[in-house]
Amino acid sequence: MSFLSLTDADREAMLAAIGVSSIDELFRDVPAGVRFERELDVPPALTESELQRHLEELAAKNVVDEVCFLGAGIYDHYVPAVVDAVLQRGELLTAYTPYQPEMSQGVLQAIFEYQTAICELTGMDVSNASGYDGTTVAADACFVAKHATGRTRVVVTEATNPQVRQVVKTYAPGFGLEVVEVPHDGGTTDPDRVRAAAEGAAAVIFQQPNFFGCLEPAPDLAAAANDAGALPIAHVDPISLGVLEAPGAYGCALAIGEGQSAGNAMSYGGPHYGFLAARSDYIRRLPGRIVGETVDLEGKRGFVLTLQTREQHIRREKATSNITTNQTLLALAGLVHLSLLGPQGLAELGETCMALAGYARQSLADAGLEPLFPDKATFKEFAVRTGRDARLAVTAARAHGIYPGYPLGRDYPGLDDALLVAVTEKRTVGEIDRLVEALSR
Amino acid sequence: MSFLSLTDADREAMLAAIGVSSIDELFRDVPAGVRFERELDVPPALTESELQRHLEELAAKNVVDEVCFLGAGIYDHYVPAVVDAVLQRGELLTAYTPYQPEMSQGVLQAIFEYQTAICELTGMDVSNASGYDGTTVAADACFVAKHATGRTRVVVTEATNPQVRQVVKTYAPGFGLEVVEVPHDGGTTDPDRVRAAAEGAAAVIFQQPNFFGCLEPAPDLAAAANDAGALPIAHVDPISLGVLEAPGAYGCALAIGEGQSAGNAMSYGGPHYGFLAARSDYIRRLPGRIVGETVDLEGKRGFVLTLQTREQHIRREKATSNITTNQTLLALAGLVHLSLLGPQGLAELGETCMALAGYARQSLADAGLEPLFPDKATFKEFAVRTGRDARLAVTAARAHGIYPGYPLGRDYPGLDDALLVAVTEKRTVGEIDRLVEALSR
Amino acid sequence: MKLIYEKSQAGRRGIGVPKPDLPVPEVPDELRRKEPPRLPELAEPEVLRHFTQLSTRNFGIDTGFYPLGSCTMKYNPRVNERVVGLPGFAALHPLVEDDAAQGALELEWELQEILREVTGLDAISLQPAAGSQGELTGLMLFRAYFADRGEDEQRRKIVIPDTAHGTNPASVTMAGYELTPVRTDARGNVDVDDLRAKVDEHTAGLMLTNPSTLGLFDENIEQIRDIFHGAGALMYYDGANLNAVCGISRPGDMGFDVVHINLHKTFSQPHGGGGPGGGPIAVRESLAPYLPVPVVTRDGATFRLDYDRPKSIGKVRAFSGPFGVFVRSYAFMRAYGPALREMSEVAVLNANYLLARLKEAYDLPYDRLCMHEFVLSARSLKREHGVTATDVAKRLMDYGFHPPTVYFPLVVPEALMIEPTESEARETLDAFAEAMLAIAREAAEEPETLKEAPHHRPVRRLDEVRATKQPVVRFRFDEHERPSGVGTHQLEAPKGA
Amino acid sequence: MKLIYEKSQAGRRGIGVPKPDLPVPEVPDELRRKEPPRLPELAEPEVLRHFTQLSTRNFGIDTGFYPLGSCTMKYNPRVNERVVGLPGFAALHPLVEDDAAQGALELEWELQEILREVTGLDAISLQPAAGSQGELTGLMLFRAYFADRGEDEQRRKIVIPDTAHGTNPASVTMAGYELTPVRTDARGNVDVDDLRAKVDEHTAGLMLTNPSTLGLFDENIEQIRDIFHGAGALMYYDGANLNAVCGISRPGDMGFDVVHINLHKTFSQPHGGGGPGGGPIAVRESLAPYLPVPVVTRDGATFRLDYDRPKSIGKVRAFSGPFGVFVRSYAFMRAYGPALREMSEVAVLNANYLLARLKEAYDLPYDRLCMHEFVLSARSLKREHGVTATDVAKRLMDYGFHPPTVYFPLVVPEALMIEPTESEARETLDAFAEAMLAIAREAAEEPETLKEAPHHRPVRRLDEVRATKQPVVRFRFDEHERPSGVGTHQLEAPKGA
Ligand SMILES: Cc1ncc(COP(=O)(O)O)c(C=O)c1O
Ligand SMILES: Cc1ncc(COP(=O)(O)O)c(C=O)c1O
Repeated sequence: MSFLSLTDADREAMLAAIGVSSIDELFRDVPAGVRFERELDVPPALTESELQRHLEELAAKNVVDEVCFLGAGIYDHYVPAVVDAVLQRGELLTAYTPYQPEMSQGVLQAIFEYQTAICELTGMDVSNASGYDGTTVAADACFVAKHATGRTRVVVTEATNPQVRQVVKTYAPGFGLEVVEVPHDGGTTDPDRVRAAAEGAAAVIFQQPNFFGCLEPAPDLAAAANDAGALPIAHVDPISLGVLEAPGAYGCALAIGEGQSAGNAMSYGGPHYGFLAARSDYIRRLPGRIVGETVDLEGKRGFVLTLQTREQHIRREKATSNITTNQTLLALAGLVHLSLLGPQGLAELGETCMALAGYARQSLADAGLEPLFPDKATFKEFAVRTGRDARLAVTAARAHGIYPGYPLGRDYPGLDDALLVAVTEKRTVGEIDRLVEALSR
Repeated sequence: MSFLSLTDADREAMLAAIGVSSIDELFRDVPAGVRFERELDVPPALTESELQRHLEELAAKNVVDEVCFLGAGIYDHYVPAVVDAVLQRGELLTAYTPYQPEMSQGVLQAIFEYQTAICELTGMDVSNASGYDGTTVAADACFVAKHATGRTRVVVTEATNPQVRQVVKTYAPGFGLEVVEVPHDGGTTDPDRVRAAAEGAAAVIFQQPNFFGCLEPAPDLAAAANDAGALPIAHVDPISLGVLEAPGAYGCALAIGEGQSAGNAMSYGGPHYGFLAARSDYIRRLPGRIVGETVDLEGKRGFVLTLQTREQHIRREKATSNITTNQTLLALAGLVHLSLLGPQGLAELGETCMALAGYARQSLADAGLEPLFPDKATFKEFAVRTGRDARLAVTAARAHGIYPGYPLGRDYPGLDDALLVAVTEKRTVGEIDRLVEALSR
Repeated sequence: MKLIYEKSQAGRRGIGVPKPDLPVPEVPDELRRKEPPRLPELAEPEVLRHFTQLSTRNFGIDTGFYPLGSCTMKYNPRVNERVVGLPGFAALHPLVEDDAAQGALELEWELQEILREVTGLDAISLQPAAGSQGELTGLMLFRAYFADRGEDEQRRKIVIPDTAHGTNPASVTMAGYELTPVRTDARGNVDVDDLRAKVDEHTAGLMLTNPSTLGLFDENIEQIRDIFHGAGALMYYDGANLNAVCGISRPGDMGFDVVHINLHKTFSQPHGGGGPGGGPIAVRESLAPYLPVPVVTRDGATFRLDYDRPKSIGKVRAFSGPFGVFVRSYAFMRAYGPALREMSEVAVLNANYLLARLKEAYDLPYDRLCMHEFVLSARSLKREHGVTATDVAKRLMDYGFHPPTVYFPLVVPEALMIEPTESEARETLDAFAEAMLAIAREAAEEPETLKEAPHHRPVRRLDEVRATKQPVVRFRFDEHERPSGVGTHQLEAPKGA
Repeated sequence: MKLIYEKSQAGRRGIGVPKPDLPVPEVPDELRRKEPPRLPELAEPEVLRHFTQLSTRNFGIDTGFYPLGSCTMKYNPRVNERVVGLPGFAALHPLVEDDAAQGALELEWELQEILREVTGLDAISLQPAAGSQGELTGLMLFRAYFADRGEDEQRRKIVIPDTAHGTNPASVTMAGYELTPVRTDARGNVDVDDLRAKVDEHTAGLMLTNPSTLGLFDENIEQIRDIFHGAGALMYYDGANLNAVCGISRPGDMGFDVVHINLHKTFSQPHGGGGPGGGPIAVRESLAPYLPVPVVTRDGATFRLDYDRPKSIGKVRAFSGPFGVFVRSYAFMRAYGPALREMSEVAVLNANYLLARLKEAYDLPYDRLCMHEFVLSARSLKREHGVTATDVAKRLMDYGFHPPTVYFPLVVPEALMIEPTESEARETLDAFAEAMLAIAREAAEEPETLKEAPHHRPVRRLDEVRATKQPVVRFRFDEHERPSGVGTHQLEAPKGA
């Protein structure tokens, strides 16, 4: 086994040093009744070339050559080559949580830089080092809000990503929280409905742009929550934040989101990273790792994990969360991508997506596929009516090499004919024209 | 342009520091008559995502999904993932020739280790740091032999790779050398013919296994050359040297070869590396970089480029070669691959190739495709008679997703029906069965 | 070194963006960004250099020995990085119809099959993103199971030994349960008498790590099983230490009903400075109906995601789980095949060898053979020379090793928790042992050298107290002060695990 | 650190090999290997660690500033590494029929088109593996051209200025020509009078680098052209310095008949510790018939390799050339597009800026604006303080910079040849300038610090003389002596270029 260094001679010498005569003897504390006595019934070992081939064969059974207009939370953005190059640096790739800061200044500084980038994007004061994904950070945010407000209800808009809502609902009973959903009105959420629901609630979660791709009246939603003493929590797409206002600028208490679109491959859903940022009021309630600046013995700047008394390894059952392993590598990818883009690049990326999506929306409308929510402004994603069960539209388009989008009927009964179409900077006018043709056939 | 750091402000400040008012002024020494006054007529700039897509489209126009039985000098061996990981380390990847040893101990030690591996493989005393490929090292070896012997003729067996022979012939006039070829007899070379041709010659170059895949009576060929006072030069496949005898063990003066099969992708023919090793007698005549061990100010071991008085930057027109940029990165890949394999792995790799090739040879014979040289032992490659123009056999097999080999008629008039079939460890019994079926249809 | 923000210069760009010749739709004014985010502005070469330089200030498995106890810092095969990047995996959108993801689903299915065999349990959810989330999910299953039986109100307590990892009690709270702590006995096993006294009809279940965080296999595991199953309670296996027992003893056979597997520990995953991980859970048939959706199922030769599970607890994460993690761990398992047992054997051999070499120089709280890791104590060094586990850890850095986990488990004072994994060569273990022995000598002869360690890292010992007292958790641009002043003394929080 | 052979242990393996269930044919006994090669025996993790550790003892562009004159150490875009690894390129066998390589051939064709435009010449051979081989190939074309005209016996001389790179005279010898050296005048141009005296009907041609290795554009290039073309001789352009003039001045327009392009310099290629490179040549129509085979040609929308070229000199390398190098350079060119001119402009701007900052502190042999590089001299430092160019170079290492090329070109004593390239930021140039100025001060104030430099590298100054006197060029296993003893004094060979 080429991952193992011990030769037969090594093994013998080591057993002798231990003072046992066989490897089996090392397991003498394992009671006979719970010993596993046969060989593991798992597929046979493969050498590296066989393994690669086997995985290539599996990969080839997936269909990735259809032009991708699927979004619904995960987007086909370009991942720059520098991102991969950085992530493949063994010193970063194969390190773990930087418990020992003097061994880990690289990772620690990178997280500090990541936290800064997330704060800048969202207009917040503090960010953690990452959560699992864009759904779990929503549950985390609820936990923060519950303890910050002492209230036991959270409000989520129906136009928020259904998976985010599902995860919040799965976590809520354990937290002692009740979840209330506010329906949308024609694709966006009515601030008055939010204001009513937020009364006595710990938090209001909404998404901007929302799951339909529409731009919510986010400042009004945040104000409605604030009016009711509930914490406004915006779920945002990092790629939109060169163009769209930062949640911190319109009064949100927390900002969360799925980081995949900045720096990560789609990878059938993971691993990605969730980000979570907050106003400084909540710093001691945040879940997960936070890196802080300090100095060494000689006064030189350095970075450490900080405010650890929030965390499970110190506070145990009183911790702000049970998280330990997080998504640092993927968050690092986000940092590298954002560093390459800079403010100007991020704004241009948003504009390019908007321009292409606008063209797609208009071209589809021209071809008779009406927008589902015609008066709403959208960012890189929008819903159209396909005039039939949208799943059939998907099948039809796929026959032409186009994966046209996500059938909203999967989550929104009554919207069975609606298809959610995402357009990233990787799409071309030619591909959009093919989409239009495929859907209007 | 994202590769450039200078902002407009930078440019202005720098021009001011230089004392000129425009970038154009920097070019004032370029006579007007030779200035290029229009914009370069080259394709427009692409952003990174566009560029990647463009190259993916080009790559997709190549056919790489046919099962590869093509060899003839370049082989479809597996390249371990660790090789790529090492080669992508920026400190090694983006460094140049280690002129400044204190900045370059990594590369220098790696080359020293590579030289050692090549010496071990070939049974020689000294190796250079690499030549361009398996053809140019043959020309280099001729240059060494000419100066070592003072003779002006070199002998090359006809069963040596045709491209090697062509390159030797292209270089020979400049070296003042005449090239004589010794024909093969039924797939291998007759030592007596070599003995006769070698009389008065500087060197005899032969290949083991030879271009037809057959095992030459290499010790006898070397003896024949030595008898005539000509330097025996063996052109060998590194992958064979766990199984086949080292040239140093049967009296060769130099050993050369194409390194691709150890550690490099086929990559449409390059970049790869040529290796060149010699008995210590020839150390001061070798072309190219050589790394040697030394000590630093404090007596600590270190490595430097050595014996540089052989080289162009010191000896200029009297140098042993004009080479400067070489193929270190690819040679490093070879070192990493050989280090992973170790002696045992290399022997097993050779045996696996032999076993599969033997199976293919037998199965083809059973299906009526006779070996071209039925009594000759072969290693991983062998020639069969296809019963028609071998190019037609290629076309026919390709229709079944098999690239069955190399038509020998391309280089050997009279062997138009012969196909050279290579079988590496990546091939499976199932694929060989498909080959047999495709060729016997 | 400088922060990337300190290298930024207005007007630089690290990557271009395609600009189609199309109008950009208007963003309503109140929704448009006013102040651009102050992201770094650097050209591409400088971005790459920055992160390359950062990497040189970090230590990973690829750099050297990393015996961080409970974290199973094993070798990350590079072929795994290659295959996870195959476009057929990396470019696959998670919401494609199942027919477009047959390869991914087959891989997930096969991974599940291997996990079932290794754990000895019946059904799998791949969804949890890490061990901690696996724990929480497992406890949610407990609740769903008891709710289905009308016992949810009654069974509110989860028993956890004092050696447990912090995530266990934290998960208990997040799941809305109450914690019942149980003691460790003199041999390092769960104190069965204490246990018996605490388990009753209010007990929902147990959470146990076996081998425990002391690196010891609980010799009374069968008794423990009988106590819980006798009380109608369930048993949760914290799989963080599965690397000790693959093919040797299976949690299902020990009586556990739910197990999480830290794929990133036992089945190799680049830890990436903190993550990603994967925390699939394996459960007994009786708990299968409650698993999160979707569940990967097989119909003959086709695979599909099943969302139609009426008793499911819901979702704990998006999609079917962190797929890239599955690719790597599956590849790792296929590289071993049935020799996964040998992997565990060598992990245990390596640990016992190191233990044998070190137990004279450091205190060994429980003098038994260990499993894949062991816990020493620097108690005597502290008493005799004032040298703490932290000092030993910091000094190890100067010898070129990553320190072990320290101050965990909490039951051992001045704990040094050492897990070499199977990946290490005997020479490495010997070199580490020599360093540990040298440090024990230094503690007596030159304790100051240890207290001021490390001496040869990019920074000297860092002041963690200051970081907590005056938190600076983001760069503040113009207002950012260059720090000055010197640290005082060190916090003794667990480091590792 | 240890050699990989010193870490080897019999019985270890770093990779497995598939073992089909088939008999292994016999190897005749006299051909079978007797003594196995003593290759390293290590498990995979240790192999990766070894080379990772080696890498940390090396300095590349990714590490920092690398102003190695004449080598054009510019940024290597990472996307190039990604695309060169696409299976459609990496897994393509060079002997497939042309229909299976249309993408590769199209890329080669497009690359040729760009090279034609940038050089202003008519036909391309991509075959040469590096600049040096391009030179030799070019001289072979000269011979073929004159042979065709019956002038080969008559024209035996190649004129080369004294500033030329060592490869030029070496190529002359290898091509079977004789060398005619020509002097440099007081402004750093070729001495036209000397030239005129030396060019006659025996002259086959000129080899010239323009800008020269002094970083100066030859102001008399039109006169030089007239001299050679007037004599019926040919002109070879050493393209090593093409980075100065892309889109600004073209060799073809200057009158050159053959040009090599060091793809790895001007068009970015990871230099890999010495190579690979690419040295395509561009030639005037009159020389096209003699180009090596195969030549890439286009028939409408299909591309093909043309072997049927009766006047071809033959082959100088296998196949059509180092294809992976073409992929990277083509990608680089496409990233710039027509802004390749801007690339050269910035390279020249950066060089002149550095020159302006340094020329007070070091001797400047030719006081002109430079092109993409410039040559200073440490002559005064040597005379006044005994500090040599080597000392300056070694001391720069302590400041974190790769030294410039030293002792080249030979016409400048104590030469320091500095080429910043376009890739560098102004801050980097400033930091380097500060270091150079500090070193000039140190030379006066504490010359010993310089003479003993470097102080902060993994090794101190190495004894190159010893390496030459007692060559140890391979590990000798059991017989290998650990070196001891201290070095004496330094060789002053050119370093760089
Ligand atoms: C014993 C133990 N249990 C649980 C966990 C939590 O696992 P994870 O980090 O995957 O969330 C860890 C490790 O962190 C552990 O060591
Ligand atoms: C001026 C000059 N000419 C020729 C060469 C030779 O080019 P190559 O290294 O590509 O063979 C070089 C560089 O090494 C050079 O600097």
